[in-house]
Amino acid sequence: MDERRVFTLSQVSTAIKQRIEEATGGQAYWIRAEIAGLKVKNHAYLELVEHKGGQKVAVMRAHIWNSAYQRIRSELGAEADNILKDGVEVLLLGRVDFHLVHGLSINIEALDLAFNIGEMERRKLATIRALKEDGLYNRNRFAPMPMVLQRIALVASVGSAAYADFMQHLQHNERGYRFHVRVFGSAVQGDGAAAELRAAVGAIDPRLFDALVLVRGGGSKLDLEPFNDLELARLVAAFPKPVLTGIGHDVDTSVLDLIAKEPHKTPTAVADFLVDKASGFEIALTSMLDKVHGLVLEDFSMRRETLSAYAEMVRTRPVNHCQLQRGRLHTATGQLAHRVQAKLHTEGQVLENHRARLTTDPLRWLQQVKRAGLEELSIKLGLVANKQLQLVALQLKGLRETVNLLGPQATLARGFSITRAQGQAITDAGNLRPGERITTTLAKGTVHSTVESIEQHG
Amino acid sequence: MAEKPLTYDKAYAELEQIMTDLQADKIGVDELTVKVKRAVELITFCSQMLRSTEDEVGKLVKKLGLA
Amino acid sequence: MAEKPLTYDKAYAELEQIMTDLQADKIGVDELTVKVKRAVELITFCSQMLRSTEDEVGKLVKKLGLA
Amino acid sequence: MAEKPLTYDKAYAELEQIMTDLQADKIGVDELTVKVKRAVELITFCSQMLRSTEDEVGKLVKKLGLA
Amino acid sequence: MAEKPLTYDKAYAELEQIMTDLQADKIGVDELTVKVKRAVELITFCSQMLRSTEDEVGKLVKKLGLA
Amino acid sequence: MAEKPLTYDKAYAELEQIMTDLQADKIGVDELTVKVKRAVELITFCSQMLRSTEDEVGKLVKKLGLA
Amino acid sequence: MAEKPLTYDKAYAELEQIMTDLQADKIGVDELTVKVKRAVELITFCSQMLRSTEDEVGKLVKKLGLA
Repeated sequence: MDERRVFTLSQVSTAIKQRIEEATGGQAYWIRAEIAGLKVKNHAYLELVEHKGGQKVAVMRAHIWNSAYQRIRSELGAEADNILKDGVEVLLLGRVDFHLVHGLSINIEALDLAFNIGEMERRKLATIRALKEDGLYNRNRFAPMPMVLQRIALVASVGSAAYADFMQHLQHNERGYRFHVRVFGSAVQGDGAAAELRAAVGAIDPRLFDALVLVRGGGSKLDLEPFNDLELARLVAAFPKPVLTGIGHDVDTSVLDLIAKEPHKTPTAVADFLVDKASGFEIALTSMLDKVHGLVLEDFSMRRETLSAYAEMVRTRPVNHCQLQRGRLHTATGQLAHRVQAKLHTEGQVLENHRARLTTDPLRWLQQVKRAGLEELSIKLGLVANKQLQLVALQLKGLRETVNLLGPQATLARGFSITRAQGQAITDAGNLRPGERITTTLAKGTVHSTVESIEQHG
Repeated sequence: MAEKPLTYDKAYAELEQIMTDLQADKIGVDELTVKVKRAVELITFCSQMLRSTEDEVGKLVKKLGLA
Repeated sequence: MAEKPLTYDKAYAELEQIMTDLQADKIGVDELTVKVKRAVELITFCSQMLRSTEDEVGKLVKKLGLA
Repeated sequence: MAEKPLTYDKAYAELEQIMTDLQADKIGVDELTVKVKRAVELITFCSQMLRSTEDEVGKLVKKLGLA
Repeated sequence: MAEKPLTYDKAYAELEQIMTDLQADKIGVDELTVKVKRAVELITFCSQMLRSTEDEVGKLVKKLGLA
Repeated sequence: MAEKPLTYDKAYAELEQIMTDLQADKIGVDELTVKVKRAVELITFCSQMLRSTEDEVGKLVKKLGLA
Repeated sequence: MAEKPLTYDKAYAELEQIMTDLQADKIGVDELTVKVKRAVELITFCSQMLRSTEDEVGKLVKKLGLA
């Protein structure tokens, strides 16, 4: 057991301290950890914890010396209380400090505010993403906006300045509008605010109200945290009436501001909006009436113009019409005389024509047709009579020649002769006796002889 | 020459009869002579009638020219 | 000259008939003189009728000129 | 001149008929004088009718000028 | 002047008919005076109608000025 | 003036019809007086209606100004 | 006109309709007064509603007869 080397506790502690100092070289490290068990008595003492899957995987004591604490608080400003509290994860600059008496502890020298804000933004974005995935992100923006929002469900911290400002502005508006406000009280910051807000919104019957108004007084950036709450945001986005926010932060906007139908900076602004809306409505109505009146007047003046144009027409048209008719009558009168005269003139000419023909035609007819015919007949009569007479003369002449030819004289001339006895022409010799006296007639002269002998022929 | 109221037409008719007889060789020489004589008489009568008619017609027609 | 109520038209018709007969060799010499005489009469009648008609018409027409 | 109620139109129609007949030689010489006489009467009648009508119409129309 | 209920339009139509007939020579000389007389009557009637209408309309229209 | 329940619109419609007829010279002289009389009545009626309506509307609108 | 619960939006829509009708010349003069009266009523109603407390609203609606 003698080989056994025994160290005093301080030797060991000193050796560990030396080893740690050798390892760290007195250097400060950025460490990410959650604050727990924070106590501030002059200096601040706390534990840093790391969770993983709900289990603590590392714990270490830490402290902030008073001077550093004061500096850090002033650096965090309004956010100091939001960050320097249990359960907040922070990014800290610290040195590992091993105290022989107090043991291992992290000496926190600075906190990175941007880390916390960034974290909040990250959570905010996650909430937005979740709302979008649910289809809720734009839901309230599509809620129909009535022309007047008079019945108001107000979610606010009763007694807060924000509440008072809102009520004051709303109820004492210049134009005397009445708003019917029902308050649903709720804490609006700090732990549990989100839950209270959820409960308040959940209690509202949307059918009874025109709008849901959420107001909060001013606060730090991280005070907005409850208004980024996913569950609250879901309720608000799904609210069927318009949601108006006056959550009061100059620079940043909460998730509720993003999904609300009407985000305003301050409660006062919300109140003004409501009053302005009512007033705008009333003005719109009045101006509409003015327009209606104007249109009526315009319409009437047009009608008056038409009526007076009609009156003018009534004044002039009939007169013109009568004048036109008078002109036509005048023309007719002229035409009447003219046409009658023309007619009489034509008749007169026809008569004149007949008269002229009558003075010439019958005489001409008598002379040319009748007298000429008669004369022609006269001539013809002479001709025809003469012709007849000549024909008869010819006939007579022919007869005379024939008689001459047929008469005995012609036969005698050819040498024949006629023998007569006792005045009788003898054609048969047998009728004669010798010695008888006969006469023979020749063409020229007569012979007296006595018959000597007779010879019978045939 | 003409007996009582011998007219041209009667004369001419007789003449024509004689001519027919003559042409029919039925007539003996003695009769023939008589007939011929009559025919000549008739022809002469007719001739004279014709001439006087011509004269008369001529006068009538001439009168017309003055009408 | 004209017998009872001889008119121009009757006279003219008779005249035309005579002319037709004359031209048709139907008339014996004895009738010829008679017909020609009648024709002359008729022509003369018609002529006078024409003249008197002309005169009368002329007078009537003259009156027209003054009407 | 005109018999009973002779009108211009009747008179004119008769006149035209006469003129047409005259031109168509439908009127014999015997009728001629009568027809011409009638025609002269008719023309005279028509002429007077025209004149009196003119006068009357003239008066009527003159009256209008003052109407 | 007019018989029973003569109106301007009827009168004018009748007048126009007369004028048309006149131009178309549809009116004989006998009718002429009667027609012209009627036309004059009609024109006179129409003229008076026009005058009285003008007067009446004038009075009515004067009333308008005060409306 | 108007008979039973004459309204502006009825009156105006009637007036327009008369005016259209007037402008188209569809109204004869006979009707003219009657139509003009009616037109004058209608114009007067419409004018008065316009004025009284205007007054009434004016009062109503003024009343609101104080509301 | 409006059914049971007259709302601001309905009132406004009705008023707009009246405007549109007026602008479209759809309203005769007779209807016009009625419409304008209605417009005044609507505005009066809205004005009073805007200024009345929750308790008064029911009474007001009843009173105005617009419900």
